[in-house]
Amino acid sequence: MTPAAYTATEGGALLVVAIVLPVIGMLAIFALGLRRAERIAYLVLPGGLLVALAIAADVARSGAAVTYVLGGWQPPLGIALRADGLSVTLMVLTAVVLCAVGLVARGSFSTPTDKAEARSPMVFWTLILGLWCALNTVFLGQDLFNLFVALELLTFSAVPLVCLDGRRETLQAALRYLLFALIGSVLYLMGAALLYGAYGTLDLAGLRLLARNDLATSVALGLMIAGLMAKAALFPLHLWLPPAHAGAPAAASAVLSALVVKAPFFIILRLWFDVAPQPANAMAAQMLAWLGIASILFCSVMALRQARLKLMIAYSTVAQLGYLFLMFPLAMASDAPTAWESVGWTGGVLQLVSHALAKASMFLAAGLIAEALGHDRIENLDGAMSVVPISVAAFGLAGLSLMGLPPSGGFVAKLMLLTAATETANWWIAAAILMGGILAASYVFRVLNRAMAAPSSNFACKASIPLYRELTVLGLAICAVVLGFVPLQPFAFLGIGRVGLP
Amino acid sequence: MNVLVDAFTIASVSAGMFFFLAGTVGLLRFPDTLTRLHALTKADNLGFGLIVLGLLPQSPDVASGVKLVVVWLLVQLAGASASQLIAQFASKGGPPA
Amino acid sequence: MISSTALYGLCAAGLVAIGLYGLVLHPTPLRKVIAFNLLGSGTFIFFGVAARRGAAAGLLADPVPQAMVITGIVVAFAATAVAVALLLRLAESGGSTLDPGAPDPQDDRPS
Amino acid sequence: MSLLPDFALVLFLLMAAVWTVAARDRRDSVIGFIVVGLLLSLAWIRLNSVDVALTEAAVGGGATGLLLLRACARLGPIETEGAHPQLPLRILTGVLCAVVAAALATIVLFPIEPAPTLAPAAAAHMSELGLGNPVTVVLLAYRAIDTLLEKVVLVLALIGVWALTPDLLWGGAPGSLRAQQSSGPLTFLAQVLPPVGIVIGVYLIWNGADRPGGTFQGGTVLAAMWLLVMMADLREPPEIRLHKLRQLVVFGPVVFLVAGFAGFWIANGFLSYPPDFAKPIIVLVEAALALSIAVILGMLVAGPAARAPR
Repeated sequence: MTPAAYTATEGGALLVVAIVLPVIGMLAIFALGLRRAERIAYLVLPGGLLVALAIAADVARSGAAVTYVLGGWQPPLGIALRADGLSVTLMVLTAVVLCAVGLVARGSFSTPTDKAEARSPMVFWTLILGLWCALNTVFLGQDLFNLFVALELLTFSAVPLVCLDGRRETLQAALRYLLFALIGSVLYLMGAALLYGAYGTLDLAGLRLLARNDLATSVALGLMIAGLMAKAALFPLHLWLPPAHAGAPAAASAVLSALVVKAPFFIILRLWFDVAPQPANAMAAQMLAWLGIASILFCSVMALRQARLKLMIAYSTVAQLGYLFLMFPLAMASDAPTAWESVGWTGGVLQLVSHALAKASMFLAAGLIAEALGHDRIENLDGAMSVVPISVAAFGLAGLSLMGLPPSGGFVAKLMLLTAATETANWWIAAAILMGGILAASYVFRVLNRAMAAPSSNFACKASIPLYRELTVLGLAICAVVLGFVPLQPFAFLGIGRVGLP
Repeated sequence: MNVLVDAFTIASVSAGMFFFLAGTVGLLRFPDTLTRLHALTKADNLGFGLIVLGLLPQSPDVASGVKLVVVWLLVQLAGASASQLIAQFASKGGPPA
Repeated sequence: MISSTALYGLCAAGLVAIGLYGLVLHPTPLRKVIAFNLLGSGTFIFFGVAARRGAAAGLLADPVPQAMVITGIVVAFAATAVAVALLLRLAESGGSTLDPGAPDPQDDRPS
Repeated sequence: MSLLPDFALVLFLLMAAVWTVAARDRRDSVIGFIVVGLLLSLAWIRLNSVDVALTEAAVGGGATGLLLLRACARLGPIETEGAHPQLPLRILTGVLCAVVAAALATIVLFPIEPAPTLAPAAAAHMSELGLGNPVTVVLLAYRAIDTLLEKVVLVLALIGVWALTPDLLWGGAPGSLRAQQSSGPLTFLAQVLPPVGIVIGVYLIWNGADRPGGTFQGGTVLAAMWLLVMMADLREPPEIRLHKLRQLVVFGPVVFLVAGFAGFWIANGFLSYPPDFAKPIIVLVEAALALSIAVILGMLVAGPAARAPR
């Protein structure tokens, strides 16, 4: 009945810092009302990055998960935090993306010098920090109710970012996003209630030992995964995403598309590989993959048909999220002894990371292009190359990752998924991956074609963009490309903390 | 002694229940807002008062008895204010649309 | 004979069905928010059922799910507050349903 | 026989819920929801969860009901009913909901025997901390991180509501909560009730360490008193730029964080309490949290700023 106790490891207190540091920053901005909200954020952002890197170094050095037991109360009564290879990968990713977004957002969300406090900077910086706390809690939490609270933190930080400019369409998008997110949360919570009723614990390690293959467990996991699918915008529950991600200011869109939708997917991974009794239902895995395929094909076509750059990128997000759901049947059907030693698993995680970097870069580039041109209609992008050449280049490099062309992280990720699909004879999945690549190429090149065209006679530049902002965006895109030089095999790092689990 | 106390409680609470019943019938049957309100508040005040009165001898210590009385007072205050407010709206031509 | 705890479990199932129906089908956001609260209440009662079934060690009900419900109720209130503020602001700006209005093709601002 | 009250309660609850969803008028629907809230708190008492019953009555029915009623009044006639969904969609949704309910009902009717529980584990360590209310112990000791993060959720919700302020009005005060016409009885109530209400709120917070009650319940009562005073127009809602207001909002979370970090030095780590001082620390944290909750709840109901700062 009692699962193996968690033993707190040496650097465990850092996990607490990773969660609490953004909270302290957020409360400080809110309460102190200093002349400039962003100054506190610029203290917290690099600090958080250092903490994430320190935890990653710790995990890499010891080759084992870092654990902390809060208040010394052992689960299932208390709550434990645990950073395994996958968690720290995502924590470092989050910190890198947020720091880059913070740099680029300086242009749009600085407090005016004549005011003590302005609405949008104060709201933007507090919510970004709230979001960071939520994401770190999602990655570290080992208790399903703790993860529920983290999901709610995520919702409450993400929704107001969508309607930061207060226009009617964005208010609508935010309300719709909120309702979808709430349905998702309540379904998740219902599943948690059923699991508690069946096992008397919500601790992941405990559930892994206890899980039976019965009605209550299946219904609970079904409800939870359905709720998380709504939050992760899997087809056909994706309707809220494009208007919300397109309506938010570019800096916020970058965070929403790159990171926020990944958190519910991460919890699905936890539920699927940690809680679901093995062998997990093969039919459910196939169904998730089919929905993923539908996402890829349908939303890529939708992206191709958009007139606005940001809406196009938002539809592309739904399509790229579809690839993540392909990994369930691939990881299960592989010959590898455990799921996380399979090519499909590594390909899926790599897709998650490279998409986050590429999409953040793409949204930020789109924001800079729109700032410089004063609009973001794809038809009238001509001249962008002459005004913001670095941003257009970043857009193109990030596009490589979405298309799955070398050299890019997306190329390796999609190749690994493709390899896994052919090895396990999932021909439909292989076909969808190839088709998705072609569609992505069409929508990316459509934009690049217009942007590289010579400017028309009445072309006017609306604003000049400081070089550091453009270089930051390019940096993110280069990160996505560099991922393309990793070897084509499962990474042991992603399996740290999983090998040896019962 | 105990029997007497219990009998008092039963009688008092039953009487209170009767007033509640009468008040509810009035609420459902009377024609307009003011008369309905009249039926409701009169019956509730008395009915609730009787129930608290009946429960007083059953309370284990003085503190819980005091709590019962405080509950009764608060309900009186809230009920009286609420019915005044409703009556005000009603006399000014029905609830705001 | 059915136990009273199971009876409340059935009640929770009923509340979930009613709330879910209203949440999916009501066209106006305020009614959706109300239905969400019903759905949430039903969910909380499942925790309550688990709590009462888990009565042990001199406690009338397992305190852990009770604490979770208290947290859940407060979070649901916060969600309602944000949703209400959003829909009031939306109503002030002239729209009230969730159907996105036809985007204005002349709108030059980046969306 | 003994099941009769439960049957009646469940029946009324479901009827009120159906009414809430089916009512044509949105005001009827809100009133139905408040009735559901009241019945739910009775149901929680029948489930032996008095702490939850108090929270449900205060937050679930009370504060949420007030919020929704105000929304009804503010929406006025602007909100037009959208197109009603087609019959096939209604049938499909109905079937889906029925399937979910049937699955849930089946699970509830065939529970695991003996029921798994953490009650013995929770009870085992209560004497170490010197507290008598197990729910408070779970909220502030065993699972304190959830409670801490949930306070952050409340602060974020407040920021989210304030974010809807038009730029020109940023820093100003929310609109007046006054009803259409000022009225004698409301003013009277707002003068008489708050002293009593504050005593009850403090009592609930203090009591929460050992008996049912606690931060949320007490904090909500305090918030209700403040809202009553604002609704009777005896006090205006404060401007959202005020430092004092902001500091009150973060006071509870900050005290909680400080207590949490103090655990590194005086006990076994974050959010752990030394056995001898556990109770005073927890009561202190609860009091600070209740104050912040009262302010946050009041400001959440008041809504975004509607007047320019003076």
